[in-house]
Amino acid sequence: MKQHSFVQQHGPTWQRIEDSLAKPAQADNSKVLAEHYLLLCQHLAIAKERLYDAALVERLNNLVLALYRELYRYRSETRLNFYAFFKRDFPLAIYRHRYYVLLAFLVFVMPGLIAGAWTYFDEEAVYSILDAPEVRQVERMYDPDARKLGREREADTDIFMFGFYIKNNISVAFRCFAGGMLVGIGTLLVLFFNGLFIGSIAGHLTRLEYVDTFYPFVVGHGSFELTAIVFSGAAGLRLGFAIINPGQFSRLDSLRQAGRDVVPMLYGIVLMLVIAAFLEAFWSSSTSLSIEIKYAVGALLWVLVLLYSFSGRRYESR
Amino acid sequence: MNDSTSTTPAALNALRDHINSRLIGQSQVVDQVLIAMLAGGHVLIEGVPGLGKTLLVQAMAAGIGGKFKRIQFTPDLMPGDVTGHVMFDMSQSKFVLKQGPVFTNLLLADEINRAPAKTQAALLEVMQERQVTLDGKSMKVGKPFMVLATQNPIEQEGTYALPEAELDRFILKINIDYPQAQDEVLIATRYALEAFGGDPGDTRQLIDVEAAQQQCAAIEVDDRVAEYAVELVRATRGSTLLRHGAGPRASIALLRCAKALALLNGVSFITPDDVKAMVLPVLRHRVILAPEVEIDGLGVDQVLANLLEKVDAPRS
Amino acid sequence: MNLDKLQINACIRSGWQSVDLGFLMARAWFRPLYFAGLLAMLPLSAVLLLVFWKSPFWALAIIWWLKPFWERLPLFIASRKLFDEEAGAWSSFRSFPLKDILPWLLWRRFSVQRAFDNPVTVLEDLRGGQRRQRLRVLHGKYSDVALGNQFVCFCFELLVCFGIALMIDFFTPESLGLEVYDKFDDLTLLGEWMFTLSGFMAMSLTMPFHCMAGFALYLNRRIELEAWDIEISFRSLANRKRASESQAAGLLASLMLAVIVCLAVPGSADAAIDHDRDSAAGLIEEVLQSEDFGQERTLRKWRFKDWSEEVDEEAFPEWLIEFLEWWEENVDWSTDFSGTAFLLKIVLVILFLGLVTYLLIRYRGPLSRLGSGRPREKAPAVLFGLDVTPQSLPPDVPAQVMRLWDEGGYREALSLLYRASLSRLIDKYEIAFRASHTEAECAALVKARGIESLSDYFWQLTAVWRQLAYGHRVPAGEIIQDLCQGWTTELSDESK
Amino acid sequence: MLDTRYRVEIPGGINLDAQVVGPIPRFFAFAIDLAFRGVIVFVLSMASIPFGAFGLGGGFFLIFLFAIEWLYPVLFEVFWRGQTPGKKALGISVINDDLTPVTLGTSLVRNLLRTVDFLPLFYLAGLITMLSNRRFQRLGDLAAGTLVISVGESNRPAPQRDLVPLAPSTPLLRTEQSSIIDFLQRSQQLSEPRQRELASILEGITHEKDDNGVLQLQRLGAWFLGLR
Repeated sequence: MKQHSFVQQHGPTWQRIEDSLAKPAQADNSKVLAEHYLLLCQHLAIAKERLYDAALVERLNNLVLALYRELYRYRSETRLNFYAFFKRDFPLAIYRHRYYVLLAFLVFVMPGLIAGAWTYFDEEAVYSILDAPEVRQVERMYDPDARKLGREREADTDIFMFGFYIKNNISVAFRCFAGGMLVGIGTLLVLFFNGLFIGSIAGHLTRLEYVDTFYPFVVGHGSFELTAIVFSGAAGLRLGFAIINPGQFSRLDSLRQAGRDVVPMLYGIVLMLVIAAFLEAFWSSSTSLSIEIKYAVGALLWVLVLLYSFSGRRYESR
Repeated sequence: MNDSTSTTPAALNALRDHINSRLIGQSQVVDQVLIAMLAGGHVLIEGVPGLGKTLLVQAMAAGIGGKFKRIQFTPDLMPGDVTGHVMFDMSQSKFVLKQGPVFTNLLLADEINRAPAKTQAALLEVMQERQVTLDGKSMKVGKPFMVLATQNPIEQEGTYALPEAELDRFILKINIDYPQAQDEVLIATRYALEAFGGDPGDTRQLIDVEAAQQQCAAIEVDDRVAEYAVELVRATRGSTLLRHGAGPRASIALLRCAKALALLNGVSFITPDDVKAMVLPVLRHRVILAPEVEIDGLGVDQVLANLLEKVDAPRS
Repeated sequence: MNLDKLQINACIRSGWQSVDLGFLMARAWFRPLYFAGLLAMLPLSAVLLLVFWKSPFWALAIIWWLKPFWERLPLFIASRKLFDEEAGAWSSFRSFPLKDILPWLLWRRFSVQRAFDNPVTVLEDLRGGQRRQRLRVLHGKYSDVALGNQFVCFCFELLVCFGIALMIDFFTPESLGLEVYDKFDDLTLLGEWMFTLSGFMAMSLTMPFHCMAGFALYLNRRIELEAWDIEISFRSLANRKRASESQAAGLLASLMLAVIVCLAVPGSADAAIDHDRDSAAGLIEEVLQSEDFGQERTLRKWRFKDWSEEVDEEAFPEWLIEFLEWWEENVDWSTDFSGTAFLLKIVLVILFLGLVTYLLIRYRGPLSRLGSGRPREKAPAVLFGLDVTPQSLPPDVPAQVMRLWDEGGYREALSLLYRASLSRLIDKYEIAFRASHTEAECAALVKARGIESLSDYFWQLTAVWRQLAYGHRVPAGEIIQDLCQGWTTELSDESK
Repeated sequence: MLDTRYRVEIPGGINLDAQVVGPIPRFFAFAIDLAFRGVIVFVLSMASIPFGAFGLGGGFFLIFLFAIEWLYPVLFEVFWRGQTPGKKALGISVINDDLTPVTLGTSLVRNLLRTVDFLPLFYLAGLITMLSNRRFQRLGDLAAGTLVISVGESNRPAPQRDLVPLAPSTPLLRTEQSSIIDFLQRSQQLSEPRQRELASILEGITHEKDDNGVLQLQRLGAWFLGLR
């Protein structure tokens, strides 16, 4: 068949398909799409084989490309199965990255413990880690005397703090993950310094005996937040390690594989951090609840989070 | 359970032990090869090179008191190199027959998928008919006759896939894998001690294969078990996971192998368990996965195991 | 010019795609282009830097101003590379084109499409009116892309410059005591030198990309206007024809072709693109006379919109306006938000709780099984075609079995015993048999429960059952009695 | 042969071509997005001030700021066929490197890793990585296995003029036929001297000179095209 009659015969069909693609996608026309796709693949193959005009081949090529993308939108994971994700995918991803989690945990916690102990025993130590204004601000925040004078925090302030925590804390976790691309060094630095700051603040406040204001505040949301930061560190380290030691893959393939592997962790981390921000703004800040209740709930949350996060092992063999 | 029918089970055990003492850490493979032998079929072995396939055939040939030959299949191997030629002898000035390597009892066809289709077909024809026609004369190959063909899963380039219809001629497909770590240590230390090439080992005949095959054929099959076997094979046909289910020949092969397994276990009848145990090796080369399943990375064994779950065990 | 050796895929592209192709060209030939640019820049720049050593920014400014001059060498080399010809940096440097440089350094320095226009001067060597006409044809399309290229490459240059400066600053050990800023936060001389050097490096690094993007755009326009791709295939077709007509004649022809090609590629720059420059002038003249070219122009202007008819009174629905009015009256905007905020806080908390409840309800089925580890399947009522529900069993199983046995219903008796055992195992030990399990698999499941006496017993029962059912061998009566005994101790209600 | 083409074999045994997109169009797309985001942020900040900068309004403003910072590209790419508004304006789109649409996962990885591409200042790392591979992938693209391709309008073949088709006197190869068709279809864009020049190359086939040669070639093209 010559090109002219080919175009004459199929041109209207192509036009129709092009028009239908321009419209927003209908609900479930995947069957029609598949038919169009197969038809157009055949036309493209014919056009290429018979060396038809470059413009015609390009048009068909673009049409097949558009159909192909449309066709595969249906398998897209935007239809996330929440149940399977929470039950299996997220804990399993954590289990598979357990060594990275362990490393991230150590890098995060060890400086924290050391800095905590140091600031606890040495009055001046905190100033070599944090600026004086920062220290003063933290002290003011958790000063029990100030607390007693103040009333319950206003609701609108709670919402402000919710936004504030979402913006800052989740961004820290994301940067911690992204730092993995710098062969993991960025991740290690973020983990190390965050551990250091948190540890030194805790140590310092404990030394000042602000125990009853500080710990009840952090214990609740800390379960989600600290764990999520460790997980995002693990995800970042996975990327970094994939670059350092690609094994039998090329560096690029290894990196890409790592990128795909950590995706479930990223979803989980985002959700954990949103929950943490919610708790931090609306629960942790509440002063009307007794300290005992806060400790109890905090402990419960910790147990639940840890049990859940490390429940991935049994899915491994499947 | 241990109602031995005759001395055959004992002899079989001796043969099995003999081979296992030569080929370490592959007792499952040995069992399956013996089953194929008892069922009078040929086997296709898939696995990376260097796992002692030659050793297996060598030891087995010794145990059954038969001859063995090995053909390395290459892209330039001609059909005549397998079956034999008719040549003109100048000194006697007449045609003489030169028999090919198929005239033996055990034939190891190494890397069968490297040869072109024509050569494969020649071998498969011999497997089916157990005779070779040379210069118009039919000649029987050895009796018993069994082919152990191997193919290499990793090197798929430069190979000719076996045609689907021909794959059916193999009663079993055995996947041979690396041995367990401790077995591997044992192998390494043993072969480090021995001289290169190893010692031929015991060459005493341990079993009369034909008698054993007859005994195998005489194993009792309850109707329900036969029905079960047929049901299993039929389950592969309707499945959307498979592009191509197993043919009727598969049911026969399944029952024959189950019988051989029963005989190997020293039992005079077969149970659904025997049938189920043989499903994977009997069926795995007779079905073809649907393309989308292949894309998903599922293996044949997984899909078959999945299908088995859907077939009810026999009713009493 | 030998189009057969063209190194790019000659097809028509959009403007942006040609710019991308230019970046690919710069990537592929980066080393020669970069060093060519550097070679051109270095001698004069060194002198300038020495002269202005106390205020290096002046030197940098002059070097920057001379960019059209530096760009010629990379462009020239690229035009050779394009046809897979080798052009050594040094030999090209010697034949370095100085033509028409003054306008480029004076008023044309302000051109915003320099990279696009450069090849006309450097490679085609057109000046004055010819050049203008040529440009008008070229600019018929893609002048926006050329402008974009200029702008973005300038941004990239700044970016690279500051990036390098930052890196230098970052990696200079503080112990050297080098101060980039003085106490008034102005740059010190050292700082000025740092920025000058990084600016110089940035310029030389981005130059190949900028030039090549413009060059590719120029090439694309020429492919469009002159159909190079068609010429390539026409030439090979003509060659084939000639070769097939006569071997000897073909040889001669190819020899001649070789001679022509050799002649067509003189060493001087101006012939790199246009082998027949003399005819080009006339050609362009003709081009411009033709109807399709040169004359057509589209002008666009901004003008004020006529507002009078456009105001749409119905833009806001009535209720929204009412609501906003109500809101304004009732809520004090300036001071008090705690009420609204409290309301919103409640809404947020309710939304959260609602989400949790929804998820709980949505997945209540799977969730209820969370505690028990693996999902428990409904106990099968029929296994191996045997009814295994507790209701189907007689009250006293052993007695019933013995009675059937004595009546000669061996099979029924043993079947009942096996069935009763399965039923009890399902019921009492919650073993999840499935219909596809064979006897040995059932026995293995029982064994997995870890109760040794039970699994021994069940294994024994299975063996006897299999012999009878499949092997058709009737066991001795004592065995059945033993089994019944065992059933009582292991599986009946009285057993532990 | 240098080309911006990226070729993937898709199910169906067909090679599909896409044109990869380099830094310059992506710069503009990003700039448009940046402006767009700037406007959103500005409007939001204005709208939130009456609700209290450190209270309700501020809180929601921060949440939106977060969403715009991190989720803006992700949401657009996943739900708008791989295009943010800026990419749409430039006719480019993000796609997985097997030419399937970006998923939530790949888009998330790609966009979270912007943080590293941004280093040390304003996407310098991203620019350098883009220029160091043939597909113009930045670090985030490399890790996520995505790339940016152009999805612009394709060229339509030009309408045909009335020509009397001419059967060739000698057999021609497929490639040669298609180049003659090309000549026919693009001759409107070519100057007449250039047409004559091109036609003169094939004098051996048309046996005609100058304008007649051009006409002859076009008639041949019409024949090959199948105009009857």
